[in-house]
Amino acid sequence: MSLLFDIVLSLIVVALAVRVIVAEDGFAAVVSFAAYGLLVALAWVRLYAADVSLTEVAISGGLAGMLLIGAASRLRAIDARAAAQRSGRGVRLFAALLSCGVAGGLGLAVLALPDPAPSLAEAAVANLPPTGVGNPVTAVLMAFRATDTLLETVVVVLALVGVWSLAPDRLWGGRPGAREHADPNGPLAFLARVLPPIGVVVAVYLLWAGASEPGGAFQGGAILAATWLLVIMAGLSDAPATHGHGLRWLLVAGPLLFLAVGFAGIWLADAFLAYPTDWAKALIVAVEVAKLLSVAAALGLLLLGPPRRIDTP
Amino acid sequence: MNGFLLFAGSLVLAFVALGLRRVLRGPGDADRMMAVLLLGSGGIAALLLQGVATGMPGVIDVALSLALLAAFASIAFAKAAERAPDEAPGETS
Amino acid sequence: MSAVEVSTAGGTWLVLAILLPVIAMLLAAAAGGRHVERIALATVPAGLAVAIAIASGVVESGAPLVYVLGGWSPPLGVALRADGLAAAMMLVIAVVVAAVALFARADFHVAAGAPETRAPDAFWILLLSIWSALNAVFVTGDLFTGYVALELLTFGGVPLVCLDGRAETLAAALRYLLFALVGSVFYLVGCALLYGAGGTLDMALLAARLTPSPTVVVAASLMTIGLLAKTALFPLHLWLPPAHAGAPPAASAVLSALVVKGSFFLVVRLWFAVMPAIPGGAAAQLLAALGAGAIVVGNLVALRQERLKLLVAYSTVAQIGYLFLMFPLALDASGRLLSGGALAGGILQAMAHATAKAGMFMAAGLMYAALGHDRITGLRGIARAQPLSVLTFAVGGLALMGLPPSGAYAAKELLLGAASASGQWWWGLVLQAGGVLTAAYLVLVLAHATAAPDAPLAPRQAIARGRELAALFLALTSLLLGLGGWGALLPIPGGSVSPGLSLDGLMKSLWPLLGGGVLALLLGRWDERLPRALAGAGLGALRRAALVGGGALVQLDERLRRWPVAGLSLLLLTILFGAALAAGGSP
Amino acid sequence: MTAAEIFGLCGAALVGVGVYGLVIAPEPLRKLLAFNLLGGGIFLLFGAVARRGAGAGLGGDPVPQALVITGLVVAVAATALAVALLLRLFEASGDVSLRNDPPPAPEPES
Amino acid sequence: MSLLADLLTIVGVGAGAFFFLAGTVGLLRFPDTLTRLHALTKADNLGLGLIVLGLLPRAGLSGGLKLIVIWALVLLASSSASQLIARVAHRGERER
Repeated sequence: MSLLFDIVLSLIVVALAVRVIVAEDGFAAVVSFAAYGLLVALAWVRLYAADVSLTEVAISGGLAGMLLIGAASRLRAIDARAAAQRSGRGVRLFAALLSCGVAGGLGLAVLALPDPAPSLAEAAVANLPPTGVGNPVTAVLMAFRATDTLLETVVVVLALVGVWSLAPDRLWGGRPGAREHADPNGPLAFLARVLPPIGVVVAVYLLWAGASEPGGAFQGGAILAATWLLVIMAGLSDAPATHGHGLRWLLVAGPLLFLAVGFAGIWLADAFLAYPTDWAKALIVAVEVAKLLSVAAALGLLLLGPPRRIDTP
Repeated sequence: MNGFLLFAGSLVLAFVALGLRRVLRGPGDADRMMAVLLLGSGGIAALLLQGVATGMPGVIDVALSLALLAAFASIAFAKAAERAPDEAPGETS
Repeated sequence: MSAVEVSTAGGTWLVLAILLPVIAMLLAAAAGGRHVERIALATVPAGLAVAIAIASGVVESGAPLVYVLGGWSPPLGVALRADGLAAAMMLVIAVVVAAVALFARADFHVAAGAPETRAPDAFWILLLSIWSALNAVFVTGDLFTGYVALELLTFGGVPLVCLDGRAETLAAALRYLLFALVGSVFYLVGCALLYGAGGTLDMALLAARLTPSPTVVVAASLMTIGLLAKTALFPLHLWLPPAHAGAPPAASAVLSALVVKGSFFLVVRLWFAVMPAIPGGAAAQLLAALGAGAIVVGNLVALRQERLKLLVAYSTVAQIGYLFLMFPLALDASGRLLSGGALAGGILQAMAHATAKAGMFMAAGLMYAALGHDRITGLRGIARAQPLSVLTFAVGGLALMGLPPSGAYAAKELLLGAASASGQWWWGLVLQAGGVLTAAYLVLVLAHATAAPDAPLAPRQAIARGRELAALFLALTSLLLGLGGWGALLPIPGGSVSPGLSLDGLMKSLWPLLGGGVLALLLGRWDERLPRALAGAGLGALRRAALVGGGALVQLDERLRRWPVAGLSLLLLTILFGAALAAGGSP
Repeated sequence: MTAAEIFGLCGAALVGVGVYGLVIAPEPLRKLLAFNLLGGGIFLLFGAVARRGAGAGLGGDPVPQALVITGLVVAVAATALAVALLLRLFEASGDVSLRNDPPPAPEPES
Repeated sequence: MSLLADLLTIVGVGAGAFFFLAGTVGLLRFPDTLTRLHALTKADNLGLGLIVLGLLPRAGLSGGLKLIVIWALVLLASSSASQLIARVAHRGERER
């Protein structure tokens, strides 16, 4: 029964993916992609990866969906022109053949994976106690492979610097996005008043739950970012000016605190990014809180794009 | 009973997946967005049924996040649609 | 499970090598304004010191430095390891970053009291992030950490391409980003499969655990091709020429000298450290064949360019090809290390290119700044106006060509030795031809630059002497690199390579200049006088024939650089590599 | 057949669809979607590997699951950078075609 | 008691699934955008509500609370989203 469910789900996912590529209409492609993301989140649940499913929903479904839908509407004008440059039938056929070859090879590789599968599940569970957290995925992210997570938060900040650097010179330091003129009585403003408190509660809940159950700073941060964007889109609050010092320190606070805790570990626990056993959970939660705020700010600003206007005094 | 819940979840998912044909047909962008809206609630229903049936931790939280973010795609769509006509290329270059 | 790995003395330097630039970058991003440049410049000597400390640590202990992050040893945790290869690369990268920083001060300086501006802010932050990412690539012992570092490198490199915001550079940056992203995810697939096969992503543990299987073959071919796409090895170089030629000079130097070395180094790690048990004989030949293609097409197309920066960019395409000649020379048919000398030669080549090419891009940028253009046929008189820049270009070119005692000379000797030892004379031939081809564009540029101007040249802009010296310093470093010996860090048979500073050696290496001169005459762009002179000497037909051939190559290059064609090449190569690896597996 | 195999094959198929789109789609935004499909397929491969490694009372190996979370964040950052670049290019030139090579970086007017 | 709870689950979940079917049929069959939108939001709100109702007896106290919050959120989201979509559709028709 459940295998049938998995097979049907996989087929729908692949069919949607094909449609994303072959749809004539660019907007239909983006919408199909959003639907695809939703179903992939279900697939993650079926793979016993609720943490990943949460991330997929929050980041890919929520943020990337908003981003791509916005971009598709703005690029509509040139869509038809670009589509006219479609490759010839021969090229497409050849490409399809090669893609099938690559996919086939990968399929073969999946089926040829060794049995019994090597796994670090036991090692992760065995080493869980000194980290003080109960969720093994959080332990991997914050302790066993904390370096990756640290570098990843830096990647997000760097991507934001990259996006900002696309602004024309005279707009550097200005506010991103268009100024929103929203109808204060419209449905959007209503949502933007009701949802944020709930969004904040859910984000904090996910962060708190992340220590023992699925959840964590990235998932919470993405939800916080989405909530913030809602308030901005409804015109209830303007996007921040990107030269603000408070904003910039907020952006780097998460990675900097992470680094500070990491270096403190050299003295307190004999290794960079090691936690003293008694303090492990408290430190991890503290870093997660700072990361939540930084990630939320960075993701929100990434979606808002480069600065587009300067305040005229 | 759990088997029934899982079955019902599959059924709901299959129904709303059929609705995705609207994405293909359109005709308007609004029709396409609706199909995703329906898929969103259907997905939430399927997740709830899964979560209660299997008791896997976190599944209900996934549904909760999904419910919170369900409206966001539509909001982005509406915003983009109201902005699209008055923005021309070359504006800020 | 293997024995628990422990950190060695001095391992903390490895953490600093990665994180010092990260801390600086975060502080700079937060502080903004004038502080950005100051923080970056303060980080340079510190980072240089860390690189020296690591190199001396490796030399002293005679073994890799190891740091186990968080005390969690692999397979669960991540270990940093710096062997001689990593230490040597880090040293050279630090030197290049230092010179680029000195050079870039003029372009990206924020005066006291001036408001914060876009390009300087972005440039220094991106430079720091690239430095950190490269060090992470060099010292990581973990494939996935390598992936995150590669992405850091990409996100640092792409905005550099379009720092000046013109539409053409934006398009170049977008192509670069999309192609680089494809490269990263191909690498990531391999990570997933190797974890499935070996239960860890630690390079050393994987090397012990992996056995030839379809999973490993597919993973290896996808990862290799993904990294090749990021390195821009021919024919996957569609993004490189416009991206490297369009960026500001300091950025071009960083992109060309540094950024492509990151993915190259991961290929080296993958083939030499992760898959020693995977028979890659045929695949290694294929890699080197692509390299040979890069050398021929890159160099000859470089000769046909109208603009100096594009010429230098195409010469990078060719130089990337050289880096891949070492694979069949260093590996035996069963995929194990056959010749440490060839491996050392490949790494030395990368170091030589990093220094020389950064210097050449900076020199080209200075000529551009003085002339207001960089048309090669319009370079007359620049040697008189800016002798140091032209000298830098010449020294860099000679160093790349393999004049003793340059790093490229040492690399060539090592590779030639390995080629004759393993009886693969054809790669020796390619190496020799490469020297001639490199000489050709050098002669072309120098002939134009040293020609007497029709009217005295009035530079549009005074060039600070310090900038010229920074560029010259890098070119000279490349030229003198062979004196370093390097036996303490690189696996050179006999301990060190002779610098080749005999009259005989010098004479021998001047032959390519002659051949290059002929090629430049036949294929280069000249104003009207030369073709007429050639026709007078009865060589007009020869030049016409050469031009037809050159034109065909330019056409070929243009075709290959179109998106669908490059994409198809990517897929085709993936399948070919898979087939070659699979064929190697079944005796 | 197991769930891990099914979703692993699904991931492989998504990779195939993604690379096809990347090669063929003329619109850059579509290429970006294709890149995301490709990435999604790879993450599912990780998921399949994780599910195969279930043990110690866990439904899946937590290490590859954590890697996917890292990968998803990196992918969304990449997507945001690409979209920003795309929109900026659109504003600057009114066209975003990447099919033919633009004449590389002509000189700015002097 | 448990029989009663099971019965509630079966009826609630079954009816909920039916309403999802109805919503899909409406989305595919109804003639124009606005009627489709109406049919759809009614059906999926009701469908999800009935499923939540059916699951309540099996979810425990805090779980049940979460279920109700989820339903409320979906109600809120879908009503606002459908209003927004309706505006776009309306404007699109005027322009045509």
